[in-house]
Amino acid sequence: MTEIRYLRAINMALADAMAEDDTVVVFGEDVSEAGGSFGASRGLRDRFGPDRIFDTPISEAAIAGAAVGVAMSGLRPVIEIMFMDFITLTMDALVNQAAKARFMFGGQGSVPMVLRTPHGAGLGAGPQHSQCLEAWLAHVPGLKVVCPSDPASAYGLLRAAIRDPDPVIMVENKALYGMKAEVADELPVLPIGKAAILRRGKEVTLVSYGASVHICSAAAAQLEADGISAEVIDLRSLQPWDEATVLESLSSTHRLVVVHEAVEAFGPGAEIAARMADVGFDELDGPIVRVGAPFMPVPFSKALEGRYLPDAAKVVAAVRRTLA
Amino acid sequence: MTEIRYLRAINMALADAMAEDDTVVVFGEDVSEAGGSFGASRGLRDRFGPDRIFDTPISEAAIAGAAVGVAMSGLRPVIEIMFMDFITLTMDALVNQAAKARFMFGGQGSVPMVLRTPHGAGLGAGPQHSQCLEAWLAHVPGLKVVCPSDPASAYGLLRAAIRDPDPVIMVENKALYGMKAEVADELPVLPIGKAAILRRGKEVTLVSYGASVHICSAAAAQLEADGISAEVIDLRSLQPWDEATVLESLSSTHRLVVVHEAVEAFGPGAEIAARMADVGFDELDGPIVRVGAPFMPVPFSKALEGRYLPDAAKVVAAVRRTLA
Amino acid sequence: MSAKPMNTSRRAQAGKAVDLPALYKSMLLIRRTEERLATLFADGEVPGFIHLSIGQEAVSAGVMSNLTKADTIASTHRGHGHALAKGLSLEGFFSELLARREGLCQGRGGSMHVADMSVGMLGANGIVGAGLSIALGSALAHKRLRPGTIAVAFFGDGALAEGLLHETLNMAALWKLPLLFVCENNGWSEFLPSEKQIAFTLERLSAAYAIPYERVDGNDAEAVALRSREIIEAVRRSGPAVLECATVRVRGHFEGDAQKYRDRADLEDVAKVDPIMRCEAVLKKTRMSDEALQALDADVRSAIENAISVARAGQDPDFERAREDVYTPQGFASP
Amino acid sequence: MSAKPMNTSRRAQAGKAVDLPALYKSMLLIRRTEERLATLFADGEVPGFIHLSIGQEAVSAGVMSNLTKADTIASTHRGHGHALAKGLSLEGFFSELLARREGLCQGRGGSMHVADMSVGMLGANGIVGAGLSIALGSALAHKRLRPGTIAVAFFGDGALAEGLLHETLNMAALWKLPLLFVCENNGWSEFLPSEKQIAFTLERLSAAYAIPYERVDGNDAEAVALRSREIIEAVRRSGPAVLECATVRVRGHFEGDAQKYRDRADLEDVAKVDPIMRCEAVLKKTRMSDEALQALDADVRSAIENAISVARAGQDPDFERAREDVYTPQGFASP
Ligand SMILES: Cc1ncc(C[n+]2csc(CCOP(=O)(O)OP(=O)(O)O)c2C)c(N)n1
Ligand SMILES: Cc1ncc(C[n+]2csc(CCOP(=O)(O)OP(=O)(O)O)c2C)c(N)n1
Ligand SMILES: [Mg+2]
Ligand SMILES: [Mg+2]
Repeated sequence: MTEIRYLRAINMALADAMAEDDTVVVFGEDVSEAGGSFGASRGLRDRFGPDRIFDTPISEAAIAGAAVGVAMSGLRPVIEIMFMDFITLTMDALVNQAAKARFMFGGQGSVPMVLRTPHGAGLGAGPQHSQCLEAWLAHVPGLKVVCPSDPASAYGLLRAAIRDPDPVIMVENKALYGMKAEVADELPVLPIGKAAILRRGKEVTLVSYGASVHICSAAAAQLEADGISAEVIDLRSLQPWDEATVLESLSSTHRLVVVHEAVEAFGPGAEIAARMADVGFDELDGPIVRVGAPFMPVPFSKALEGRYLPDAAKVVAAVRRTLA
Repeated sequence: MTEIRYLRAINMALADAMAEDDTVVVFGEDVSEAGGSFGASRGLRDRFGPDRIFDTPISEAAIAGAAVGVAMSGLRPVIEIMFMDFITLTMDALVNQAAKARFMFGGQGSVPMVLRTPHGAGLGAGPQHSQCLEAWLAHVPGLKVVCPSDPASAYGLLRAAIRDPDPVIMVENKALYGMKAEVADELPVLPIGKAAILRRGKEVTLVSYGASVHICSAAAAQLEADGISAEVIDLRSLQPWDEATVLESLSSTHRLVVVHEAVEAFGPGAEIAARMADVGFDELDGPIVRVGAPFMPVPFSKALEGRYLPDAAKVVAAVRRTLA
Repeated sequence: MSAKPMNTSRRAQAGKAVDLPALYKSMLLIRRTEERLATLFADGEVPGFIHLSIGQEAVSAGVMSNLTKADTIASTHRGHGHALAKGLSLEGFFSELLARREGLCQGRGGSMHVADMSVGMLGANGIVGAGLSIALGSALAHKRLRPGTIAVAFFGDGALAEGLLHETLNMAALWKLPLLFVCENNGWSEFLPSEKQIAFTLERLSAAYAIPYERVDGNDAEAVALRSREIIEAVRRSGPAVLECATVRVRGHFEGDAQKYRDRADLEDVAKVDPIMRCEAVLKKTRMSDEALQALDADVRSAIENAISVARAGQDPDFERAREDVYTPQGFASP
Repeated sequence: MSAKPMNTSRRAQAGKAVDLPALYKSMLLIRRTEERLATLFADGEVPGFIHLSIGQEAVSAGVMSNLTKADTIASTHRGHGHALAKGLSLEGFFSELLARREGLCQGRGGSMHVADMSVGMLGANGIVGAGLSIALGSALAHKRLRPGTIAVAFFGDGALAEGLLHETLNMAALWKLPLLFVCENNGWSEFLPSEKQIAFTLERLSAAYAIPYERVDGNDAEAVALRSREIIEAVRRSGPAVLECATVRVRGHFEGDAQKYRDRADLEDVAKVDPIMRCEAVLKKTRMSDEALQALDADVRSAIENAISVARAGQDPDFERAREDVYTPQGFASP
């Protein structure tokens, strides 16, 4: 066992993928000489050279569009979009090109590209540098979306994303970059679409992904002190998401709370709740409660941001509501 | 009463809004000389002149971005994006600029812009000219989204959208453009956020919007023949949507089916279902069933497209499932 | 071949003569295919909407005469000519446009999405300008994996207004990518002359990035073939170039467009610059007999009719198969 | 004023002398404000991240000296200078950066979103390039509603790579909009010199659209003021223009950036071109006494300290109010 940070796990995954497969190339703004604006690709240029990892101009639309062409022509690009807020500029390449190419060309090939991007608030970065927009991508047939919650899953999912033959978006909560955790010496590649049960519990299932997983764990600990036993599921992947695991858990707890940092309305949790209100309806003994961001842009002020973000108290309140 | 087509209702709304308020300007690709690629703005150039309605280059990002600046500087722009699939190119202007301006500038002003765009399949237009992407926009605090189902609501909602001080996206199902209906001689402006109950029923509530409303009505007629009484709600607005009306209906029918043409997974119906699985949980006597497009790009072949699209049979099956 | 002395000298420069009969045949295949598509469309056999490139065949034939299979192209909504000249199977093509399971895209894409990765045709595209960055990426991959191979981005004069053009020109120049930008300037962008939309010239725009630029008569197949040959050789060696082909859109923006917005005179003039008639005149003067030309036409027509028969005999695509094929079957790479 | 003969002759052309003391004061206000922000940031009083424009003040002061309140500007992530020179209230500004309810944006936007519609400042912007099309739209509205009024789009050299630049240059040229493009070329785009990102020159790019282009020493406030005066007059009359201001980013990309990627020599040179020191030298030579200069500095400093005190005394924003203010209170226009 060794202790590593989330950001370091991403760095290792990139390095290991590049070492394993020399068709893997990395590009984006400031990823090469500077090693990434958050430092995810530090050292890779020295090790793999500027042909394998290179800096681009500030041209997000063309970066993503180029990744599609690169992937169609024999390389496996990993691109970085500096803040998830900027995927607004890449939507055409992702949605109309990458996501549809395999299907609309009759299965002639695929687009093995990865787009990494950080989401999430908490740093006072304001309305255009904090958004969680993964619901958009999960709604698009042809894309896969993963969102790791800790160093081991960051490593394992990024490796899987790079090996995957289809376009994968990996969303990283920037508040997690500094998170440290003990990990195995040999980190496994993790399957896309498989959730992890972080904590067993009997009375309520807490489903979340990314940074919100830790909020759920904290809430579960608080609830335990009050004699309420909560199961915590880390989805890890949003598209596809692990419906079977959630349903199985619901079948034993009969209560469901879905938690994420994205805006609640029309957010990713709506799908999970809606699915369980259908296929899991007979198991439900209480309302499905969602905890997500309120319907407002991410505010700059810490005082507002603190109220804006989901936290353990909100999750506890949601649990109490569904148990009431 | 007169009979008009959906497209003509839009044309009338544009004309009446331009006549009422000379700060209303219309721009977009082929909207002026050609009168719109579907003909929505026919005749407006002759009547209002090229200063009020003008053609733009194929520059969707700048069209939407310009609309934000235009709206901040005293005019009320109505822009057209030729197919909803192309809003991929306008997302930054919509999401990071228009939607947030009022909030992030501390309520100093607002961005009274309207974006009109057609969605929907059925014309064999293929994967990049048929998508229903309204779920993305409904997830964005600061935007409003309307989606009229008939000539009267097309007129009434577009008038409301143009008068609205905040950015509104009006999504028009292109399969409806030719639809004719009797309307009042004086067409009213309709409130954004208010649903219409199209048919009263007792055993199940069918919620939808846009073209799918007609599928629900057809399904309700079929169900009636089988002795099942369905209530049909036309949401008209997706953001905000009329939660109170849906909840009230659910409180009398106790069963809910949500129908739309957008992809089911992470689609707009997920929010409606999720909300009702929370605030309406105690009213539910059966699973909430959604009928939406399957998780695949819109296929070109009519044989595939026919299977792809929601239809009355699927709605009937969904109703039977929730009543089972 | 050509009566024009300029071309003769250029041909001399380029070293090798242009295979004019081959160009002619390539153009004829596109023309006859699209003429048939027009009738099939009118008869309701082709669903969706289609954009014909009648009148613009010389660009496809000329440019593609200098590409190999390894070279890639990214095309547009008006992509039939690009596709056929790049070597797509005619049966696969018609089967696709008739929405058959046997189509190149299994009936899922149609006219606006015909593609054949095996011949380097990365797809027609329904999004104006989108092919530019796909070609950019393809050129990037070529540079790393297959030096000497190039990518070609086709785009219309309307697409000149898209921001992606600027981004890709900049990146292509910055990285000296083997990327040829081919603008098919037919003067129209849907229903509006593009001069009402474009305030710059592509020549001056290219100059900004110091990307070599050439303009060629896009209705002269031989000229396109010759000029693009030199340019493509340079692109293979040293980086991007822009080729602007002046051409003419004969039919409406899409089939069914009555072109009421267009001067009758403009439309009548069109016949005069027809690339196929021009080429035929040269061929007649120099080497091909009327019989040979007729035989060629007959060949082309029968290949097309054959392809149409095959397409008509094809089946509707299978829904479940389509639904499963959104992702690569093997799915994720599990550990 | 300036020792440079070129400027003298230009001043003569322009007809009216530049108010150098006013320019100086405007620059000093920006400089001292940002110096204080740097310490406040280091002390943890300013949340989020901030991008300082120290070294670039002459651009803001010079351009804004020729604008009226009705003229609008769209700014960037590095927008403090633009904001202050355009006339934002200092108290409102500091209150915003300290995330107070009393801030110009009620503490919801912060450094990257300072705005004041009442003085035509349409907002700093966190999205590189986004201000370009907002300014385009504003210019369009001016042309219809307020002839003679202009919009100015500020953008950095890194933003040159965004496609939006091309789209807005084209539309501005096409419609002859009263839009001035001001590129603040500080040589850097985050941690990479922009010459590694930009393969073109803005001069040649502007030429493509036939948009008048001028380059000016962006660290010479008088030169910026004089050149932009003429240009702005032309923009008011006849349409878009591009002004490129060569300048220097003294501090890191954001506060906290140690600039390890940057040559020490480069950083040391910076002092030599400091716009404020240059302006001060001229002022000293011509008309202002040391005492007057010191008094000015003291004034500016005390205004800033006062604004900081006000900001510090401010309150946290109210959450419920913020949440309600996503939409305009009156809501939809009901019938
Ligand atoms: C991004 C985008 N915007 C608009 C359209 C609609 N559209 C299709 S073709 C076309 C005109 C294109 O003109 P040009 O590039 O000159 O090609 P041409 O049709 O002349 O071959 C437009 C506006 C589109 N398909 N994609
Ligand atoms: C669309 C977008 N892409 C990337 C970024 C991240 N970013 C912020 S500033 C910057 C560099 C901008 O350089 P330049 O335009 O020269 O402005 P300067 O910082 O030099 O003032 C980058 C890449 C962003 N904010 N928006
Ligand atoms: Mg054209
Ligand atoms: Mg810069």
